Amino acid sequence: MTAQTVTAAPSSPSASRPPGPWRRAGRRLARDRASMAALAVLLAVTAACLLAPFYARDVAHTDPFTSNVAGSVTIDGRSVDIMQPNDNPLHLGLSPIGPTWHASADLLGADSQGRDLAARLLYGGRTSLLISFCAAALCIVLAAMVGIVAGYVGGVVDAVLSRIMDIMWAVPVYLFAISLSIVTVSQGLKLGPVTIASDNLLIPICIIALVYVPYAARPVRGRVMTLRRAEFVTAARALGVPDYRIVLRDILPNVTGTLVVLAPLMMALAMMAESALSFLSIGVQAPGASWGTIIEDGEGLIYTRPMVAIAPGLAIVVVVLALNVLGDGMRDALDVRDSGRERA
Amino acid sequence: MRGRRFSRPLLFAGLLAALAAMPRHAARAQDSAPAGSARPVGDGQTLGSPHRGGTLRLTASSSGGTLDPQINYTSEYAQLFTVLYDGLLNFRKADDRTSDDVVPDLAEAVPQPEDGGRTWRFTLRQGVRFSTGQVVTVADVAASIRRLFRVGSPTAGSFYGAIVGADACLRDPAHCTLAGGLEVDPATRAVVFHLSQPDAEFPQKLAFPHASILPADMPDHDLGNVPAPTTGPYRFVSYDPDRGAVLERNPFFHVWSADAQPDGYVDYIHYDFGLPDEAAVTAVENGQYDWMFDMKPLDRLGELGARHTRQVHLRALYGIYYVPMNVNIPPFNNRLARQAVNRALDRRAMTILYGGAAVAGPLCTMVPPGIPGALDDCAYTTGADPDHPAPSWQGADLEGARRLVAASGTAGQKVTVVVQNTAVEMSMGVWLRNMLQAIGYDASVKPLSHAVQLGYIQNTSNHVQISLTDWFADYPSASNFLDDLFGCENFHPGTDNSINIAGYCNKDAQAAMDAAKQETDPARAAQLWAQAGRIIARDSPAAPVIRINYIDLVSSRMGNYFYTDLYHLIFSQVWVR
Amino acid sequence: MALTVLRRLGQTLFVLVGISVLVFLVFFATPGADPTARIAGRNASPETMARVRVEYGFDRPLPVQYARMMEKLFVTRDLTSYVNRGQKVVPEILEAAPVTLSLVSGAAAIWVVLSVAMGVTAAALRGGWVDRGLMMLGLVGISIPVFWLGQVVNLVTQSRYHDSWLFSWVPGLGYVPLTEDPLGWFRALVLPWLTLAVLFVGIYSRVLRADLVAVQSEDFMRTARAKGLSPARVLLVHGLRTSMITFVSLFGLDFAQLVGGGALLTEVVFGLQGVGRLTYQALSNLDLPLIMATVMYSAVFVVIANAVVDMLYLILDPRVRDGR
Amino acid sequence: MDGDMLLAVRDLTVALPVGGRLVPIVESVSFTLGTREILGIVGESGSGKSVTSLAIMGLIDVPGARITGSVRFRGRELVGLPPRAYRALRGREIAMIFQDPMTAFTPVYTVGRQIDEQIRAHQKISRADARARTVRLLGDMGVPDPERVAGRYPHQLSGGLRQRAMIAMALSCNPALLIADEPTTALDVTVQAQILDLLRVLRRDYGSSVLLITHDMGVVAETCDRTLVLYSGLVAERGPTGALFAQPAHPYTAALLDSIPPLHGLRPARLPSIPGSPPAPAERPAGCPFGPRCTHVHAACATRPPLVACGEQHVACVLPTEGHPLPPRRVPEMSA
Repeated sequence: MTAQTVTAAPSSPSASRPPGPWRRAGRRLARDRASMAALAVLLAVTAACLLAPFYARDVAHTDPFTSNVAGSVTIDGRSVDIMQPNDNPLHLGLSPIGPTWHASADLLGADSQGRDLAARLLYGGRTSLLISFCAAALCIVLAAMVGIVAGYVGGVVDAVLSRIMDIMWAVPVYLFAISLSIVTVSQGLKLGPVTIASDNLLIPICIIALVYVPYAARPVRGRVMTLRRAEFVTAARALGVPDYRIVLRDILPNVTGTLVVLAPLMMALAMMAESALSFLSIGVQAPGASWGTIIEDGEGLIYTRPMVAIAPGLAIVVVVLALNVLGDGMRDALDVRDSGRERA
Repeated sequence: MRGRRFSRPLLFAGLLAALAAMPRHAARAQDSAPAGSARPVGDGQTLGSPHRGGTLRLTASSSGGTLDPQINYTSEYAQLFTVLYDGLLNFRKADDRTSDDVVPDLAEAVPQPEDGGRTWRFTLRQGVRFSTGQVVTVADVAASIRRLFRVGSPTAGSFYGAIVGADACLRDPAHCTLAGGLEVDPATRAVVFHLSQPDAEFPQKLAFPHASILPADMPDHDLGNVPAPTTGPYRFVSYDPDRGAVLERNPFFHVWSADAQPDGYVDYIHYDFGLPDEAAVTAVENGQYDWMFDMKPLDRLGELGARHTRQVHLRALYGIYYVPMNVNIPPFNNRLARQAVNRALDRRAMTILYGGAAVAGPLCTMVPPGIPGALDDCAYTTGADPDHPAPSWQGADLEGARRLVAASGTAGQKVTVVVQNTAVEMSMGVWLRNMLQAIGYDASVKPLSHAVQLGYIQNTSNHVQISLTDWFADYPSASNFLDDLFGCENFHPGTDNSINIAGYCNKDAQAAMDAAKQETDPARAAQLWAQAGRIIARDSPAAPVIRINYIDLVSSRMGNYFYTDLYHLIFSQVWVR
Repeated sequence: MALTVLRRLGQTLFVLVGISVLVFLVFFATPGADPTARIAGRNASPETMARVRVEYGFDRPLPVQYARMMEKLFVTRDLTSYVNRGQKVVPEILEAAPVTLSLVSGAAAIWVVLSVAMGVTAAALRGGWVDRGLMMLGLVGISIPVFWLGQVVNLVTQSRYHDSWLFSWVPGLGYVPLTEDPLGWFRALVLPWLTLAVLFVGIYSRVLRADLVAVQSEDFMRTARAKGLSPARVLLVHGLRTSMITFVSLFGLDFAQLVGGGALLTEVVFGLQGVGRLTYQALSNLDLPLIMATVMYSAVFVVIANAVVDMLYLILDPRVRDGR
Repeated sequence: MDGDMLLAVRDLTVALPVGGRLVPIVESVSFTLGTREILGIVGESGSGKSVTSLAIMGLIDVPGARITGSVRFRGRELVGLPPRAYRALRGREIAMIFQDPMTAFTPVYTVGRQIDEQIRAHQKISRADARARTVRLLGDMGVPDPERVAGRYPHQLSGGLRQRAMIAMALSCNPALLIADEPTTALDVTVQAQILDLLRVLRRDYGSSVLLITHDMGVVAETCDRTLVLYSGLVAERGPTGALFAQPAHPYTAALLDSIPPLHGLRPARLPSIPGSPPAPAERPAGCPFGPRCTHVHAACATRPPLVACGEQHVACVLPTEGHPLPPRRVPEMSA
């Protein structure tokens, strides 16, 4: 945590662009042990999730998307039913097999449809990571556009955009996302000639990106407004440099720091939002899996097989925590003050 | 959490029935009491019983909508209304199969049909009073039947549309008179119905809660949260849809027929709303409530079976899950394709997905066993076909199904299964998708909100090919499964209310069903239903999946568990002391 | 002043009309949303359907329907649900509001107290292991999905360890009205409070610590120390009091969002029939009257809460009072 | 000689951690301050003036900072004094006035309340008594309508009034030593003069010694008895103001004096300024720190020159010992 001493030292004038700020930031980040650990965790989780097909096919020998309620697995040479009738006088209820701790046979147990939890966890991670990454990226691109336009053009455009942002800001984020999801989840999305099916991952990606735009756009707009008043921009405008070039050459590079710092935080937010939507069964649609849908599956088994809900939840906590730590480290390394705050 | 936590709006009344396979628990106390004697309150047949008195505490996660017994179509309130309101006829309150039978309630007897089933003549009992003290008169009866149309009861057309003059009432409810269809005579207390066509099931329909008799001065609109005066052993003290209902003894009640409306044991009934199912299970286990309405969460079943065995009651229902296939669009406009699905369906897996053999069983015919006219064999299983049915379902025949798909020439087509997004139905839907994939289709599953799905799959403009849904009988008759679900008159293209989801219409089957509906001889009617059932099974417009059981959980202090096929636990017949 | 109030009222009205029209149009554009068949009941005859259509006014043009719905919602207040026939939606919301308010207020009290304690401690011991530990704890809190935490809490307190002395006091899920049984109210809500507060404790303690550290380098903090005040007094009376201005504005925003329905995940997991859950239920049932009512409630509440925050601002920051 | 001095600073070195290692910001600074004396500490920004004053106040709280040497106040050693004892001293015996009165007051409290707070921190008196004294002090500082001013928030007051209130606060406990860190920089010229007048009056009425920190030689000339010139954290020269102004012994002092705009007469078209900028503490050269900017730099400057007596002053330059002292300046009208 070098941050404290850095902030306590006389602040360096940040208006001028010192040579190689990115490299310096990178070096500072590399020195931060917490950030490096977080990065390592993220890479490890991503790698594991990318290997999901390999695990399912060659280790667990199952298809995690096919229900296997009538199947059985072999543990230590014994064949065990995946769905086990409860041992009670009324024969009420069935429970899926619990954790076996055998990688070849339902390592973490099975879910209510008899599917291998460990394999689903890896596949679910792919979806969750993909959605949160894409949503964060899309959100930041949108936010950059909105923030730059509002901040640079100002006037009526800024007023209108800010008002819209205010309204979006006033609606609870999750309620907003849920409303959009419920409308789109039943019939997909029709955008002119293009129809996006309801089980397409683009839908949760777009929704999550959209609802978080105000959170990311606000700091960008603030930064652009300060930059617009900065000398080099005023000078460029006085010299008659066209606006798009000013934006591309002077504004954009200067807000990149803000955007880059936002990236891991937005990804963390997106992952939380995705899991919440999927938990309410309006995010990723069956038979697809994400960590949120697995938690949702597990809710029905929470009393008998809590592992089904706990494992994906832990995965979310670990990844989101790593993203937050990384975001913190990047903020310190790049010395960006006013970036969006974490919220849910 | 899907629909399971929020009890879904039970618009589709589960008036449910049971196979009385279970042994009876206790002798019925009221058998020993003299029936039909007109005595003041407190003089009911339970008087003197050591079990009389106390407060029965019930819980449900939410209220069941309007309190108007002529409009409400939920099993939650039908169960409550059965100890509050009476019709001319009623289903017998008996803890065995005889609870399927129609018995006289406010009428003195179940009439013999006259005029080939077109005329039904009743005599109103004397001396029955509403909870306001008013005597029940034939004018109240006439007004109540007319009110069915005036308030637009959901069954006004489907159940009572055969009454002469009903057409005019349906067209112009405000001026409904039923002239020519309903005649009453205050002097003889006669109530006479004239039907435009014979209806063998008219008594069942009059026993249905929508035909409850209310005072003639009830307004011509939905009563909403205002309770109507009752005739049964209890009446409302208060009602709040967000909190619950409190019932007390009806001081004007006396026992006129212990079969139709016996006296109650408990003095008070408190019905609380708002407790979610998981919490309700815990509360009943701990004795804070005596009974819960909602479905018992699947992952609590093991705990219930192991630790509360004596508090759990399992009864079969006349309720099924089935897979309707749209016979008008590809690929299921091809009979071979539909038969293939029927053949490939692994009903054992579906049973497991629903919660195991204790709560469901494989179902091979559209009419569940136990109902007159149900087929007792299975055409779609390994080693069988419609011409050589097996005695029961043996197992799924994937190979045969693949051959049928190949023969139909529909292999490789895109198929979308539309299911509700509740946990159980989603898992079944995913399973169906995998099955369709396995027999040669390019399948996907489309989950819809539970509020929307049933309307969505009915509407032909949504082009739903195949879906999954459930169905419960209003009263135990094959008509509830065959005519309702496959009758030509129940196919309304382009609307959300077209319960013939498959869009199936077969001349021969329809003829058999029409004949059966008018046949007043039960044995002959059953034959006709079986005949229609066989035609439908061969055409396979839908694949039956499972039949389901009712799981009841009661507190350890509750005695005399008393279950009827249609209304389940009878609140007036249990003990809490 | 009057002008400000008028302007705010105007804005509120604009937002309300905008949102309600949007909700209305989206609803009628959603396939399967037509409530007629659901109101009429299963297998209703076409005549019954037609009757319901007339009774509920679905045969009228959309603007008329919209106006009628608004009138029923705000003027006669007898708008009824499309799903539970006869269920009036306004009382339903009035019933749900105290639940949400209880949940959010309690959680807010917890998160304010805890986050102030954590933030101040961390700032006072900045750079040390306590600081790092507390901030990492906060980050963990931020990273836990609230619905999952709720599930785990339920698993532990309702099932696994319910019979142990530690959790035997935990009542079943659900809400107990404060007026009926204050102790029961407290017991029913204390776990939901803590669960909901975890995230915000994380956010607020981190924000507060950052603010306090930033304020530490302000000239007036140096002045305060130069006056010979104790470090605690400097930190609390001068530092914390100044940082409270940002803290309160964040708090107002979050509180409003939560009371406006943002706490739905907690409500869902703990079976609390609050506004958020009601909204979610209305949405998933596609029950337009209830959606409309809850959305309006939420919007109104957020606007009111924003106004309250502005007023608090005036009290907290003399500079704002003078319009600077 | 230090014994009867109010404040005696000896070899004060303040090292702060920068980029992972300790860098001396102020190095071996020594000076003394007598009762009722005004000592000016002059230097460019970054020369260590403020750090020196903060070190005396014990207000350097950067984690890992190291302060060595000795600061004796009334014969009592302040370096290493326990925080509690230091606190009792601060505000009561040593008070400080800060550069920008706008930011030096906590914005959310009234000025009066902040002055009351200091009084009550050191004396057990009632709220009302404290307020009465506050109002009196404000009046003494020439604040019109002091009662009303005491009830106002900092942002509601003009810069001059704020600085008067700040001085009132500093004097509220009759401190023996007042450290004024650039008290006039943020103010406009007329108010500046008033505030300096006030400081001079203070010495008379309150008997306080003043450590005046400034970058403005003009202010020093007008106000201070003695002057200490800091350059890059090191003492360049110190001595009586008159002598130092008349014949600066250090080339840096001379350069600073050349850069003062004349108070009277014609302003030159362009003030001479010192080329280059002072080295950052971490990059301070091993020899004379001013060497790189000095016109007189030569081989001997490669080793750091010790502080030597030169006339009435002490100077850290090799020129006087080498026998080439700087020539006296001709500034006839200046009198201090």
